[in-house]
Amino acid sequence: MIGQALLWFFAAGALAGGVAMLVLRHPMHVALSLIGTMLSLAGIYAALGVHVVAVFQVLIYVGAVMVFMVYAIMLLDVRDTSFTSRYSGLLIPGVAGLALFIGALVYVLRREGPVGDIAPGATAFRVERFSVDFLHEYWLHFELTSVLLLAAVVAAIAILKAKRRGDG
Amino acid sequence: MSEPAMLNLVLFLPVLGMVMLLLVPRDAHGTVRGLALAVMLLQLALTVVLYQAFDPQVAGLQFETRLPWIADWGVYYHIGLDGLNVLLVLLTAFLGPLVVAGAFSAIDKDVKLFYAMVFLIQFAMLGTFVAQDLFLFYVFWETMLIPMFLIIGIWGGERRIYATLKFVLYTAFGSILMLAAVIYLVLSLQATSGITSFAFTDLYGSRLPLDIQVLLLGAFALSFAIKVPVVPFHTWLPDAHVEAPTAGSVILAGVLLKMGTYGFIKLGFPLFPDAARALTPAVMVLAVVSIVYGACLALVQDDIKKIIAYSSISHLGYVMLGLASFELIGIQGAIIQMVSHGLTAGGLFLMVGMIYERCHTRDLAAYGGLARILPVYSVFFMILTLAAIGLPTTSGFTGEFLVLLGAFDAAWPQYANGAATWPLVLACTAVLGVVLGALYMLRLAQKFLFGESRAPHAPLTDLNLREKLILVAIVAAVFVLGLFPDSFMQKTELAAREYQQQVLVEPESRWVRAAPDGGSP
Amino acid sequence: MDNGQLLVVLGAVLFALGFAGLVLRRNVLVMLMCMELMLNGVTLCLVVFAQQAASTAATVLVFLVFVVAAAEIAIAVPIVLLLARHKHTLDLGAYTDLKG
Amino acid sequence: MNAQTILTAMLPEHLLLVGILLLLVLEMASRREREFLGVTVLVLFAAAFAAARLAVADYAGVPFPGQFSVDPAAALGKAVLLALSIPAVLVARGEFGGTRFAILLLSSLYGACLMLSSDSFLTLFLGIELMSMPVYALVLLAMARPESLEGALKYLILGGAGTATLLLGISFVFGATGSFALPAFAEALDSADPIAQAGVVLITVAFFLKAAVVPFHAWAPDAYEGATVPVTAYMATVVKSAVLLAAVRLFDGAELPEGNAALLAALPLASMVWGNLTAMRQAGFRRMIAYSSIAHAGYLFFAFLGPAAGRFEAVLFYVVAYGLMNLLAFVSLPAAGRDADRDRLDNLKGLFRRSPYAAILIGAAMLSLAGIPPFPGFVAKFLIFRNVIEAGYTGWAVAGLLGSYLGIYFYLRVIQFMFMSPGAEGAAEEPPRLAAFAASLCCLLPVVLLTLFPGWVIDRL
Amino acid sequence: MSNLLTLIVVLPLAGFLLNGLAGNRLGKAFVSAVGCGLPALSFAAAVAAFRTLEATGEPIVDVVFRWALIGDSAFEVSFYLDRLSAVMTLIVTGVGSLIHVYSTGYMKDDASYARYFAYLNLFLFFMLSLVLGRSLLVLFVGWEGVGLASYLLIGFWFEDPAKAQAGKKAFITNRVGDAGFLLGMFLIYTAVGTLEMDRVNAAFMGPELPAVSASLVGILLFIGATGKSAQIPLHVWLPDAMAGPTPVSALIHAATMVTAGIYLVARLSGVYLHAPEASEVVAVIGILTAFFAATIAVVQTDIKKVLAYSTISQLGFMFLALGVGAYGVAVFHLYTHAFFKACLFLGAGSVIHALGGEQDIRRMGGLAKRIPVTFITFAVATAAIAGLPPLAGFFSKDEILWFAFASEAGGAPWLWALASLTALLTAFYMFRLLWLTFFGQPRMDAETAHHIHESPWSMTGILVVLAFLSTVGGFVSIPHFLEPMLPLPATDEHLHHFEVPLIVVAVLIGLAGLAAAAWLYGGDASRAARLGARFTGLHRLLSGKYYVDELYEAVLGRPLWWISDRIFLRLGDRALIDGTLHGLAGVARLGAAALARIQTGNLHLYVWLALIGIFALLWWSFGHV
Repeated sequence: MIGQALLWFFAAGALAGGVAMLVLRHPMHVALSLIGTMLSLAGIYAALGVHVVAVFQVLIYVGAVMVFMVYAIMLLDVRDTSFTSRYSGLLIPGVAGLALFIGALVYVLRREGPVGDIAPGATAFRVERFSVDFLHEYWLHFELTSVLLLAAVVAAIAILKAKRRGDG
Repeated sequence: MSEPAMLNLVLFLPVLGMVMLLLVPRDAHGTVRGLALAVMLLQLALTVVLYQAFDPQVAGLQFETRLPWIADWGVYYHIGLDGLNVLLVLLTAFLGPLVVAGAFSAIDKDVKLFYAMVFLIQFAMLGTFVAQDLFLFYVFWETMLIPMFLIIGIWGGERRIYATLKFVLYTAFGSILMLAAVIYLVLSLQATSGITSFAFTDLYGSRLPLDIQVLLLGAFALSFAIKVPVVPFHTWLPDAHVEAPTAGSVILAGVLLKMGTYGFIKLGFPLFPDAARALTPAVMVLAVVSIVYGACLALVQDDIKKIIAYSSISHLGYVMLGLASFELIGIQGAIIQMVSHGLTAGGLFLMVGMIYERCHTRDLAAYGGLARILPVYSVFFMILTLAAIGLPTTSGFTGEFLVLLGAFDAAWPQYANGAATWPLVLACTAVLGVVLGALYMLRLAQKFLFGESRAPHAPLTDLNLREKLILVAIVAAVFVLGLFPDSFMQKTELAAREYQQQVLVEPESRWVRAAPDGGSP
Repeated sequence: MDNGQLLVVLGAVLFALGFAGLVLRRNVLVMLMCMELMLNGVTLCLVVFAQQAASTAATVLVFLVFVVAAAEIAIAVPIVLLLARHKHTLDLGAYTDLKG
Repeated sequence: MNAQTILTAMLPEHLLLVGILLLLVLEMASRREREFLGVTVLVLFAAAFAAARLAVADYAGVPFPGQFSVDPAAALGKAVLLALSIPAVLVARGEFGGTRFAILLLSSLYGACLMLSSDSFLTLFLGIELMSMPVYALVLLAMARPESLEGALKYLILGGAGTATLLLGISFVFGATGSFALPAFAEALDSADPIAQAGVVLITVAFFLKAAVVPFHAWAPDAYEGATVPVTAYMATVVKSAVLLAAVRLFDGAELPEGNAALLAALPLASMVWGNLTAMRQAGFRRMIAYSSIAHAGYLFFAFLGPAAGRFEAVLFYVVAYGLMNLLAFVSLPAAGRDADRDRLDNLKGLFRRSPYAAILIGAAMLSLAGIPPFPGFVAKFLIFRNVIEAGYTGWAVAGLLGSYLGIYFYLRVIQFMFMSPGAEGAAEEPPRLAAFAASLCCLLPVVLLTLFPGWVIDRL
Repeated sequence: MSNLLTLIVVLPLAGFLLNGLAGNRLGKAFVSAVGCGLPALSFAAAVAAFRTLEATGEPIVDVVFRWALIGDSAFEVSFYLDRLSAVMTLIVTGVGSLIHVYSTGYMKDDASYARYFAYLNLFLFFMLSLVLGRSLLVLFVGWEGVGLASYLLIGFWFEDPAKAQAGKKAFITNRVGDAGFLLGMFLIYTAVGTLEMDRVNAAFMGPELPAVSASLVGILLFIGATGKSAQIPLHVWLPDAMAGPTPVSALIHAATMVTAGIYLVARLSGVYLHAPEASEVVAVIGILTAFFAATIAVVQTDIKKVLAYSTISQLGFMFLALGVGAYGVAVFHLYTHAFFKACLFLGAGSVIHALGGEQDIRRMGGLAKRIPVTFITFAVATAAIAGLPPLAGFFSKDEILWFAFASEAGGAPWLWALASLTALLTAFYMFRLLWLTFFGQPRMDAETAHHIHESPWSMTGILVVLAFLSTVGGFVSIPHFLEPMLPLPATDEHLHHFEVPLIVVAVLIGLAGLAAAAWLYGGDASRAARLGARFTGLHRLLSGKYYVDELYEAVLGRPLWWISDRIFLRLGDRALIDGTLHGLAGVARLGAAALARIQTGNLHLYVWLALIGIFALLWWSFGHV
């Protein structure tokens, strides 16, 4: 029961955060609400018993990505048109599109899908198993992620160097 | 040299010419021209030899070459001469040197590219005629667009861009639909009889249900009709002719337009006999409409080139009429008429080009009484005019007479036994077209050669030796074809009869009678 | 509607919200965060399905998604920085030099 | 999964990796930015050769069961992609970070290769990401123009959205079938389960987006214009080809159910029309090519209407013809002071007078892209539409052909500029650079081959 | 020698080629030698051929070459000489040669001397192949060929647009007839399977008729004949054709070419014998043409125009004869007419020559003493055409009248009556011409009057010869000579007692015409003027030639032009076809603009498009699950 309640709570939180992101003006607030969403998602994962993911969620997202974002926001917190008027010219069409899209997705998912019930706290698997599998079956992807990150790093460097040339 | 090899040589000689042109420096115009002329003459010589070697007694292909090209799809490099294309090949080779020589003085910009393009189009045209494989045919057919596009677009008149784009887009539209039809046809052969082949002989005599046949023939016919051109698909022709340089007009009128009629006789009708029989009325009507319509329009033009352009529409209407009569005489007449029109229209365009080089205008109103100023020129012009009118002893007469006789011969019995009256009406209308022909051509000669003498650029020099030689060649051909057509028609006789059989008689083909619900693959 | 479906729907909705955010919000940084939101929605779905199928693969994919997200941000933010320096604004509406 | 298999099967990828590392070292070691060219080309040649070798040897190996496998088709695809990227590299100038450019290019290619032999969505996903992420950076490497930034950003955001969509689709398919193996897609394609269907749709959309199919195409023109010539060439040819080939692998063996046919016909048809029409009024070469590439994406996806057996052949041949011709055009573009000027179509006016051979090559490329015989573009188009009709979708085929007809005009327009317009004043007559010449050569030879002996090539697909 | 006929035909052709290609370089002497020599030679050859024909009695056939063999139908170029074609050949070559000689004098000072003779020889060549051709095809070749020659010769002085225009008019009008001719030819071919005229006749004479209405064939061919022989409704070109040099008018537009129609009908008598309706049409058209042409001739003031209309009228007589089945008689009149009409034209030419180009008879008069030879010959010929015995015209015209009256193949009193009336008119306007030209006060200005001189012997000599022929020609009974192949129609027994009275009437008619002309135009011709004043309306109508030209222009010419220009060119080509195309192009351009406008560069919009796209696809796929 507790778990169920938590699940509901976190779900509500995530949704609230998501909605807040679209309505809040200041990027910083948006960032905070995103962080809120992420944390509540992490909560959901934990409640579902997928602690690995929950941990990653907190570490990578909140710990790395969002911090980076917040830095960026603080770095160039220019109060410009995007601040005074937060919405693009496509407010109505956008909202309409959103509604339709959500409608479609819900329409898909409300059907009796393969998705069975899952009890909160159900223990799918633990960290050990994950790590074992990861390093046995999926070490290819492990390698690949390294290539990916390498490429990303080079890309970042390239961009910054390009900037220098662009200025000069 | 074995004869198939020789046909290949004739076909690829222009390509050789292009390669040789690559080696010539860009501004050595003299060398370029000489080289071009030499190659063309050589080609003509070889073609004449081939023509002599062509045996009229043998039905089917001669000098055949068949090599796998895209084996997976049953596409072959398959060429050969038969009665239908032999005369046209000869015509093409005959006009080649004249075009080249005719452009000596007219083209002084990008000479090298020009002759390269002339070679290219020569290659494409010959290829279209000798191809015996639908895919190959299509490739050559489309390849013709490129050089013509450039020839009109680079060396043409003021509105050349408009004209050339119009030409290409018009023709390309037809070809696109034809492509779909080609694919569909081949696949349905595959489906009904399990053979994957693009060979004409395999595809002939399709036995698809009538409605599908009509659609397919429609697609083919549209593409051909645009090339011919049959009214109402003709409006590209006047613009193209007027804007094109002389050489372009000559190639266009001399050979390119024949592609359409050749397509009908070689592909359109034999491929879909049932549809052909079903659509004959429409074709004949369009043919006669073209005859009259073209003539009427030629009557009210003031641009010399336009007059000749519209007259082409009218003359090719006769060809269509002959082809659709499915009478041996009419078919033979149509073939002769194709060649004849190639000669007369080509010659007239050359002559217009010659006067244009001297006076830089094609406006009929600017001229008069040239018979006094340029007697020699006028004589040639008069002869070609009369040939275009179809005066006896000229090639024009041979063609028109046989076509009309054939059409009438086909029409009368139907009328006599009360089957149908319209063919007779059409035939008679076509005969009246003869009057219109005289009307507009004589109007041209009238304003152009007679009346008090005036010309934009006096004094004018009469024809020089080069021009005389060109015209003598054409005029000689015109009379030979008018007086002694027999030997030529002997060469085509068998093929013409075969064509007639293919359409009228239930064909012997590889096709299994397709299911009535449609031979859709 | 049981938990599984609820959560999947939630994930889908988050995805949709993120997507819509790309349309609605002017601020480029906000748009980047909306992309993150989309990815989060996806991971939620993945996790739920993984739970239900009890497979590691999904979790691995989730892990990969995290990495990719991080990488994308790592590239995106510098670009935004440069743009901001050139245009002196974060308003996407200003970035319309390329058009037609 | 013994090391032997891993080494041989992944030889091309490994070579690319080696190249990347070498270049990293170079990057650290030297300041001058020119040596990268040799190394890169060498690596690419090696990798391409290795892939081709595998293909010829009919090698099939499964280093990572269920994740990564190599079959001759995949190897051939890789060989084509790697080979196609060589000219693009050759025309790359040192003016923007040479080494970094090379590294990014190689890693992107690495991703492309990964896609072609992926067996599971995980690998596929990583491949796509690895392929596109470096390109985001490549687009803005020409920081001489701020537009590059804009293009990169647009590409990045839409690409990111695409990735997310792909993932959602994957997760739906996974939810429906409980598996990440590629065949799950085919399974979902047939299943009536709405979630599976939604998954299929979303994955397809992701591919459409990466291949720039209407209405997911909007990033392409801006990104193409923002990028420099070599990068545009790379995007227009290699990236698109990789996506399409991956799509073939994704749909592998799955005949389209009647219902789903329109899914792959309607939008491609739309993008043919859209791309061809919009290309008519472009003033920039790259932008025009972008729209034309949108249209070509349409033709390519038509291939999926055809019988499953013929898809790979059709797509691969088309990709080869199309890629070669695009590259030929790009590498023959006349050089100009600023990269932006080089792009203007006006810059092509009277090109024939200035450098005839460049003009002729570009002209040939345009005609081939327009699908006019005897150029390979025609055979490719023929092959695709033949398959479509063979599958019975005659109506769609006719519509597609008509759509392709719309395209003829703007290709001819380019030729018109080059041959029929008076030269642009002050257009500098400059000697062709060696690299560019080499590049055009290694496009030209295959083109000639394709033109004269398409049959020979098709036999070997 | 076997191919004598070919020789007859080819000799003039050689003359044409020589004169045409080399004439200008080789000088007038050479030109005249060739130009007159070769026709003379071919006349000789004709005589020789005639002799052999008479000797053997068998038609001579001379196959030259095969023009075409298609399937089993062969078209041969071959010549055929029987009595009919023999007569024609002799006339053509004989009169032709004479006129050539005359021309040497008449055209002496013309710049394009060589061109003139080249054309003239060309004409002979075609005319002979027309006459000698065995198959309709060859005949048609000649038929169109003489049309060409006449076109070239009418427009000989082409700097004058009017003259060139006249040539064009002649050609076009003939073309109209030729269309009918072609159709008739095709019909014969489909019915009989051959175009060789002796076979065609045989087929129609044969036991079972071909499965085609002979009348239809007849009428179609007759349409061709009306064109060539200037009968209603295609008669309009002949008067204008007088624009050509006078000898040409004599040769082509009086003696030979225009009679081709008569020859055609006579040649295919086999068909017409079985075509009563066609024959009736021929007769009626003939007599009407004869009458109306005569009425017009009465008021003409141009000496050549008068002769032209009289030619039309005389041709009408011949067709009348053909129509009532008296083919031989028609040929007889053709033959006599060739002499006296040639003589008249050449005489007129001599007059014009004397007056330095003046053609208007109102500015002539009193020439009798100044140019006696011309006068006498002219007078003789006039008497001949007026049908005064014992001149040639008397015999032929009398026979025509008789058969028009009594022939059982369509003869009728009203035909006779109208014909006689026409004869009266003929006599009248001819003598009017004679009077106005040669008698009364000289009306030309002094300058011209001073220069009047008799023509050189080369011209007068010819006049004398022709005058002589038109005097004695009548005594050669052509009908009797042709009887074996062109039998005369049976005549009604009960009418035989009318024969003698009719002859008397005919003579009286001739004299009446003479008297009337003398009375009206004698003295100062004031009576004529008063008469004209009395019937102004009629006078205007006649001198307006019944306004046929204007009618045609209004009914055919202008509408054709209007339709071509407005309907076909402006509406059809420009508005409809090109309009549609440009419209489509415009649509494409607009579409392109619209689509490009969507590419605003605003990323929000792009993403929104993608969003909608996804939604649409999802929604669509639900529909198809």
